[in-house]
This record gives sequence, C-alpha cells and structure tokens, in this order.
Amino acid sequence: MAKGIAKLQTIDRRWIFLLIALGTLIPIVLPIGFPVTITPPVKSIYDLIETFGPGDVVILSYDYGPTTGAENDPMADAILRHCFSRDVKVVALALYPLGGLTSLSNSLNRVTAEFPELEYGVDYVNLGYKDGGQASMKLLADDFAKAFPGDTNGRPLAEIPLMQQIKGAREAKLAVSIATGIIGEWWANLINAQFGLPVAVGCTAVSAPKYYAYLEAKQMIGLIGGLKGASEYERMVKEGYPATREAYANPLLQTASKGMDAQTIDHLIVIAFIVIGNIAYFASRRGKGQA
Amino acid sequence: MAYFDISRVNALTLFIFFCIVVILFIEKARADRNLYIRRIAGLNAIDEAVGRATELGKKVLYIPGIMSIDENQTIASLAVLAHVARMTARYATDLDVPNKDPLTFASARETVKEAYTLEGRPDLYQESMVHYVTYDQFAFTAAVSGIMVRERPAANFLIGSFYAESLLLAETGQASGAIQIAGTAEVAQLPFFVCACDYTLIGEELYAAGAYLSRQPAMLGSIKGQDWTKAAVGAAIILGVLLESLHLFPGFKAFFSIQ
Amino acid sequence: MFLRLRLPLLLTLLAGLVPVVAFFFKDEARAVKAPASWLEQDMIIVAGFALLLGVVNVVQSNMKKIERRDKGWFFAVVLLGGMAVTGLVGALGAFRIGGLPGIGNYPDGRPTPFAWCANYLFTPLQATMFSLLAFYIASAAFRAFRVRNVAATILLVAAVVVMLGRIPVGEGVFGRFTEWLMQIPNGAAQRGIIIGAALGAASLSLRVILGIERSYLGLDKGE
Amino acid sequence: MPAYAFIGTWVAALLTLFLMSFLYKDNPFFRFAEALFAGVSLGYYIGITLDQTLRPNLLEPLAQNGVTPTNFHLLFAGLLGLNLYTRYIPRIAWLARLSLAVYVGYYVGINMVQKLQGEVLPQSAATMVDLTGGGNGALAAFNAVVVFVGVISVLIYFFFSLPHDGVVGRVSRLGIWFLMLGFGAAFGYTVMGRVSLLIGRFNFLVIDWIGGTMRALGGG
Repeated sequence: MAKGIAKLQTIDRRWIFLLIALGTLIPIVLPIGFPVTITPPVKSIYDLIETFGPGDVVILSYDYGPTTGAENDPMADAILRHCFSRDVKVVALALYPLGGLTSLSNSLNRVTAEFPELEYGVDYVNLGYKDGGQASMKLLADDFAKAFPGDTNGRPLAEIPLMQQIKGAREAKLAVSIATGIIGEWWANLINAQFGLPVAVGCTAVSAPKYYAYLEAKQMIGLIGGLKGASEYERMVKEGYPATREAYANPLLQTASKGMDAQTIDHLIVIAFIVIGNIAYFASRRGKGQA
Repeated sequence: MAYFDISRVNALTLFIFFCIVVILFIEKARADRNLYIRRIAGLNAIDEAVGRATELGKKVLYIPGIMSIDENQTIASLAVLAHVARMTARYATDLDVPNKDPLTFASARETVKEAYTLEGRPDLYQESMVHYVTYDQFAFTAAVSGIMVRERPAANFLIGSFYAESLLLAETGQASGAIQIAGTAEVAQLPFFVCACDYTLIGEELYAAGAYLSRQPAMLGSIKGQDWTKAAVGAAIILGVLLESLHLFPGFKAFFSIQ
Repeated sequence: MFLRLRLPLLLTLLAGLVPVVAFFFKDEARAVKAPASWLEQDMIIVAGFALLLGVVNVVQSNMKKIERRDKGWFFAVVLLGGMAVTGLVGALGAFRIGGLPGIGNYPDGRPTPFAWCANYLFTPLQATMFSLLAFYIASAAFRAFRVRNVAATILLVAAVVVMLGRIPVGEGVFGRFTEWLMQIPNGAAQRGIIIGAALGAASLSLRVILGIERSYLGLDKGE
Repeated sequence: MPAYAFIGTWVAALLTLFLMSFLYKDNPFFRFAEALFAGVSLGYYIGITLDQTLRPNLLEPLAQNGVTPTNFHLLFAGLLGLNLYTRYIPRIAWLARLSLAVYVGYYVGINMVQKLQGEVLPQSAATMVDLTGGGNGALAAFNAVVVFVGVISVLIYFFFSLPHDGVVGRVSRLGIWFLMLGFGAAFGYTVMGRVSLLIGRFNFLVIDWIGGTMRALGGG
C-alpha cells in the first residue's frame, strides 16, 4: 500500500498538465461563478461613476496590449458597460505602444455592439493611439487636439460633437487608465498631481503591489487589481444593471469571472498536487524505514 | 566645482570608499597568495556535472542568459563559461552554447576559443560550439527546449540574466534528466531556479563565481574587497537602525537616501 | 602584441571612465556630459549592427544542414524561409519601398505584410510559449515542494499560504497574511540579495575596467 | 471579419496548438512551429532594427544634416558596428575585439555607479528602520525588527571571507530561511499571473478562433 502511494512521487507530469488545461478551459466554456467579495478600492470607482449622469465625461485610456488582455480587457469592458448604462460619455484613447490601439478598438467594438442606441461621436469617441507617453499626456490634459488632431479615422476633433463639449482631459469627471506597465502611474503622478483630475487605475495582478502605494497616497481614487478586481467590478455592474446580464451570459464573451474561476481551480489543483506529493514522500520514507 | 552634482556626494563617497578597499585588497592578494574564500556549493558542483557528461559521453549545454554584454551578469557568466570550456576541452567533452544576444554570441566565441587554446586543445574547438539562435526570448526558449529533449545533454548550465524563460528552460531540462546548475541575480527568477535546478548561484554568488573559479590572486582580492565593503554597509545599517530607534541624528539616514 | 592585448584593455578603461565621471557632474558640465551621451547613442547603433552577426551565423549553419541533408533539414528550410520572408517585408517597409507606409498598418487599418506576420505569426507564438509557464509552474511546484528539511518546508508553506490567500476560498483566512509575507519577510530577503548583488556587480565592473577580468574578450591569459 | 484576419486567425490558432503539443512530447508539428518561430522572430527583429534603430538613429540624421560637429560621433558608431565583421577576415580578426571592448567598457562603467547609487544606498537607507515602530503600534515595531534581522542575516549569508560555522553559521542559516520564505511567497504569488496568460491563449482559441469562425460561417 505504502509502496503504491510512494509511486505517486514520480507521477508523469503530463497528468498535471492535463488537469491544468482542463481547469483553465472548462470555466471558459462552462462558467462556475465562484462568489467574490467586493473590496473597497474597486467599490470606490464604481461608487464615483454612480454619481455621474448624462452629460458627464469619463476618459478611458488603454495603456495595455493584447498580451495582458486576459486580465485587462474585462476591466475596460466593465467600465464601458457601466458608463454606457448610465448614459455617461466616454472618450477612449490608447497610450501603450505594443498593441494599445488593437485593444482599444476591439473593446469598443465589443461593448458598443451591446448598446445599439449609442451614436459614435455623440456618446463616445475613439481617439486612437499616440506615442510620446508623458509628453502626450501633458498636452491632452489642456487640449485633446494638441495630442490628437483627429480621431482614429482622422476626422478633425472640431467636427465631432462630443469633442466640442470638452476641450481638455482636465474638464472630465474622471480618468480611468487600464494599464499593464508604468503608464497608469503617470496618470497618477502627472495628471492627478498637476491637474487635480480624479484618476482610477486597473492593473495586472503582477503590478498591483506597486500601485497600492499610489492608492494609499490618495493619488488615485480606486484600483482594480488583476482578475480578482475585474471580477468584482463585473459583479457590481451585473447587479446594478440587469440589462447587462444578457451580455455577460454570452458564452463567447471573455469575462473576469470566468478567468477567476480558472484561477481558483488551478491554484487548488497545484495545492492538491503538493499535498499528494508530500503524502507520497512520507509513504516512501516509512517504506524505507520498515525495510 | 560649480559643475559638480552635489546631490551625488553620497554616491561619490561610497564609490571612492569601494574603489580604495577593493584595490587595496587586490594589492594585498598579489603579495599574500593565501586569501581565504569559503566554499560556494554550486561552484564545486561544476566539476561533477562536466565529469558526468564525460562519463555518459553526452554534451554540456551552457546558456549564458538572454541579455547582452551591457549587463554585468552576462560578463560574470562568460567568466564561468571560460572555466567550463577549459574543463570540456580537458576531457574532450562536447560543448554547446546557444545564444539569444548577438554581442554575447560574439564574446562567448572569443571566450570558448581562448579556453580551448589555453588547455592546449585548439584542435577540439569548433565554430559550431557557440552558435546564434534568434533575438526573441521565447523563440530562443523554444529552440533550446528542442535541443534539451532531442540531444539530451547531461549537464545544463543556466547562468546569467534570465527572465520569464527561466522556469521554461529549467523544467524542460529537469524532465530530460540533466544535472542543472543555475545562477542569476534577477530576484524575480531565483525562486524558479531554486525549485527546478540542482544548484543555484544566488545574486552575489554569480558575480563572485568567475573570480572564485579562476583562483587568480587579483580576482580573489577583489572579492575580499567587496566583502569588506559589504561588512561596512552592514555596520552602517546597524548604526542607522540604532540612531533611528533612539531618534538621534536623522542626518545619518538622510545621507544614504537619494534625492 | 601590444595592439592585440593592451589596446582592447585600454579602450575598455577609457570607455568605462567616461560614464563614471559624467555621473558625478551636472548637466551644465557639457564637456563631460556630451561624450557620455554620444557613447550612449553610439552603443545602441553598435547593438543594431550586431544583429546581422547573428543572422550570418544562422544562415551559415542552416545552409550547411540543408546541403548535407542532415536529419531534420526540412526544418532548416522552414526557419530560413520564415526569416527571409519576414525580414524582406520588414526591410521594404523600413525603407518605404513599394508604397509601404512603414512596418505598421496602412492608414485605413489594414496591416502591412510585416504587420500581418507580426500579428498572426510572431505574437501568437510568443504568447503561447509564454503561457506554457502555467503548466511548468504547476509541475515544478509538485516536485520541489516537499517537507525534506527546514528550508524546504519554509519554501513550501510560504508558497501554499500565498496561493490560498490569492483566491476567493482562502482570501478571508490568508489574504492579509499573504500581503504581509510579500511585503515584510520577502521584502527583507530581496533587499539583502539586492545589496549583496549590487556590490558584486560593482566589483565585477571594477575588475573589468582595471583589465583584471577579461574572459569576455577571450584574453584570459591570467597574470 | 476581413479575409486577412480570417486566414491569420486560423494560422495563429494552428501554430498555438502546434507549440502546445510539446507538453505531450516532442513531435514534428512542434518542430515546425519552433523552426518557423525562430525564423520569423529573427526576420521580425531585422525589420524592427532597420526601421527603429538604424534608420532613425544613424541613416536619417546623417542623410538630412550631413556630418556636423554634433553628429560626427555617429560615424564612429558606424565604424565600431562594421568593425564587428572583421572577425570574418582571419588576418585582422582580432580587431573585432575592439568594438566589444568599447561596448563592455561603457556599460560596466554605467552599471557600476548605478548599482552603488541606485541600489546600495537607497536599499540601505530603507533598512534603517525605527525598531520602536515610530509610534505606529506593536505590529509596526515587529515588522521593523523582521526587516532588520532579515536583511542583516541575508547579508551575512553572502559573506565569503568567513566559514559558515559557529555564530556566523547560525546567522547565515537564518539568512537561508529568510531567502526560502521570500522565494516561496514569490513563487506562490506568480502562479496567478502565469495562469492568466494561459487563460488569454484559451480565450483566443475558444472565442476568436472557434467563435469567430462560427460567426463568419453563420454570415455574421
């Protein structure tokens, strides 16, 4: 018996691979929906947007690329759904060089398809990508047209109704940066520090510890950290706006809750294997002791 | 001296102190050849690993990290490579050094060629021992993983600056049954090497490795010098903690802060 | 002999002193800062030239495989083909030949041939190789985390606690403790490694500048 | 979905599966993807280097302004770069070392001052903690003690001039335990980030590839 258990020590690692693959794939196809508790840094963003209404403008900056889409896309999508559900206007732009524009266009296409009543140029604008990082950011705080003479299709900003209402980013109610690297920090220590515009950031789990420092220093009004944070925001949007539930039920939509399910299952698989490995290890030592 | 950057006076102090201590010990080592340096476990295993490859008649795979020679870890790795290459030359064991960075590739070639010459076996040196793969981190990883499973080297050295590929390479090598000796100063990758390799040179051990292996007095002296600078830094930390805890002389801690 | 042995070491010394000296001066000290900034720009260009060194080696060794019809020579054809096509459309784009607007997208959003290769060949391959880590991290954890001795047990317990603290089912129990582990003990360990490694790196720099460490040049003659 | 994207998604999906097949075992599909990856990535960097380094940093400045006092050093850069290729001419092969010597020299110089100023000083300063907790309660004081003991014991572990026995041995053992605690925690913390990469790939396969193909065939 002990010998049989001891054999588990050298189990073919491909069984582990198979279980990890299933543990990741199944929740994408058949969501489970582990309950998530809402944490204050995420809730404060939701609560702030709850105070906005028609006519208010939110800036959404895509400061990440497709490589971290699994974590960042659901954050951007949830913010868009929240704003559009409240008829809040959105100015979307991208400052991340490695595919920020791709993420921006895909996300807008995905979510605006769920809100057929929205009109481009009136309810939302896609300004496209601009390089130059902090330099561009400073320019657009005063005047969008200085950094983005036209929208992503080259249409001059002066011809776009929404952009006639708002000249620079500082006139908006809130800037949300969905970020993978350092650009989210710039929104806090440049735009918030110099222009007083409230800033919220959604970041990957790996970079979350760094961003907590800005949150604690009150340079950000809130923080969405990794899939966990994104799934919290999704839950609040789903509960607050039942109309979005239909969209979230689409099996072909990638959501943070599915990702969170996969994450939970995979963590449990790894822990289970560590436990099995140790039981087998002890069994083999006892086996040796008796011999 | 209006041009001197006064905010860097602390760095200049440390710089001068460090240079003086290291150079003093280098001179001392040249006079007294019996400096004590303790054993470093991973380094003693190098001979064992090359020996095993020789016994099995299989090759030694040496990966000098993925960064260029603008990174000190790469230079430290090439110093270890010089030692490994001399051993493979001595035992006529096959050596394979795949590269991700072209300048590291150029340097590693010089290093290996010289090692074979110094061992008196330039006849065994082949240009194909040190070869270039590609500039992409993950394409390089895929190619080296392929080498590991197809050619099954008996010893894998993963020494230098590594990023996300650290665990991909170390796990593939582990599964192929090779002895693995790793070394890096990338703090984020150390946990993976420690878990998946037989020996790991941690941070400072990597930088000291080449000097330790060369056994040249000047090299060992520089380790001594850096060691005693470290002792001085440790003493300064202890003093700083005492002063902070007693709320005395805050200028001491401030001197170490930058900006 | 002087030229072959001493000249490289002399150049290393000079090139090493330039940024060290510049570091301690203000930007106004142009006579000191300018050479450092020139060298910085120049080294980027040298690194750019170096890529071809690698390309030449790859072409040589793979051509040899094909000529000799080595085992797996077909894959050498695939490799060279992939390189030639992507490199060619990249070079055409870089020099704006054939009406290409560069190496990105056309103004209407369609990808140039180079951008297509980047989006549909290079990026997915890269992302997939990266994602294999999810599997390897699991198998490494299974094998390495055993209660063998005190050190291995500490490693195991810390890892399991943090994994539990990051998922909904364990967050309530271990969440705060996880953050503490990451910030305080892990922070202390990292700091110790960083201070030691920084001194080690500085010592290596000094050895190189002084010409004691020279195996990277293949000048390992000893003393 | 435009045709270039439809074909591209299929190609990307197949290559994804080819690479993943390596998890089962080495096979010709993996070797194909591996070889293609090596080739395409090298071609990719040829394009990127030409477009983003050599053209803007070397060729354009020289072509637009000619050689001026502020950019004549670029000729030196070009010369050093070309000099790397002397290694293919046996009689002057040693010249290639000169480029390496300058390159390494410049960067070890930078690294030296940066490590001392940017790492040793601030990390030491951050360790000079107030062991009383600075009036922030018992936990702050405890944390300060842990940080202080941790850093010092790890530094002693790295001390090469004394053997690991006696007091030094015991303190450096404590240093190892701190290292293991840190490594374990960092390992556990990273699992999450790696899993999300895999989720990203599976999202691509399920949503973009299978879902996208279904939508395209369904006339969407």
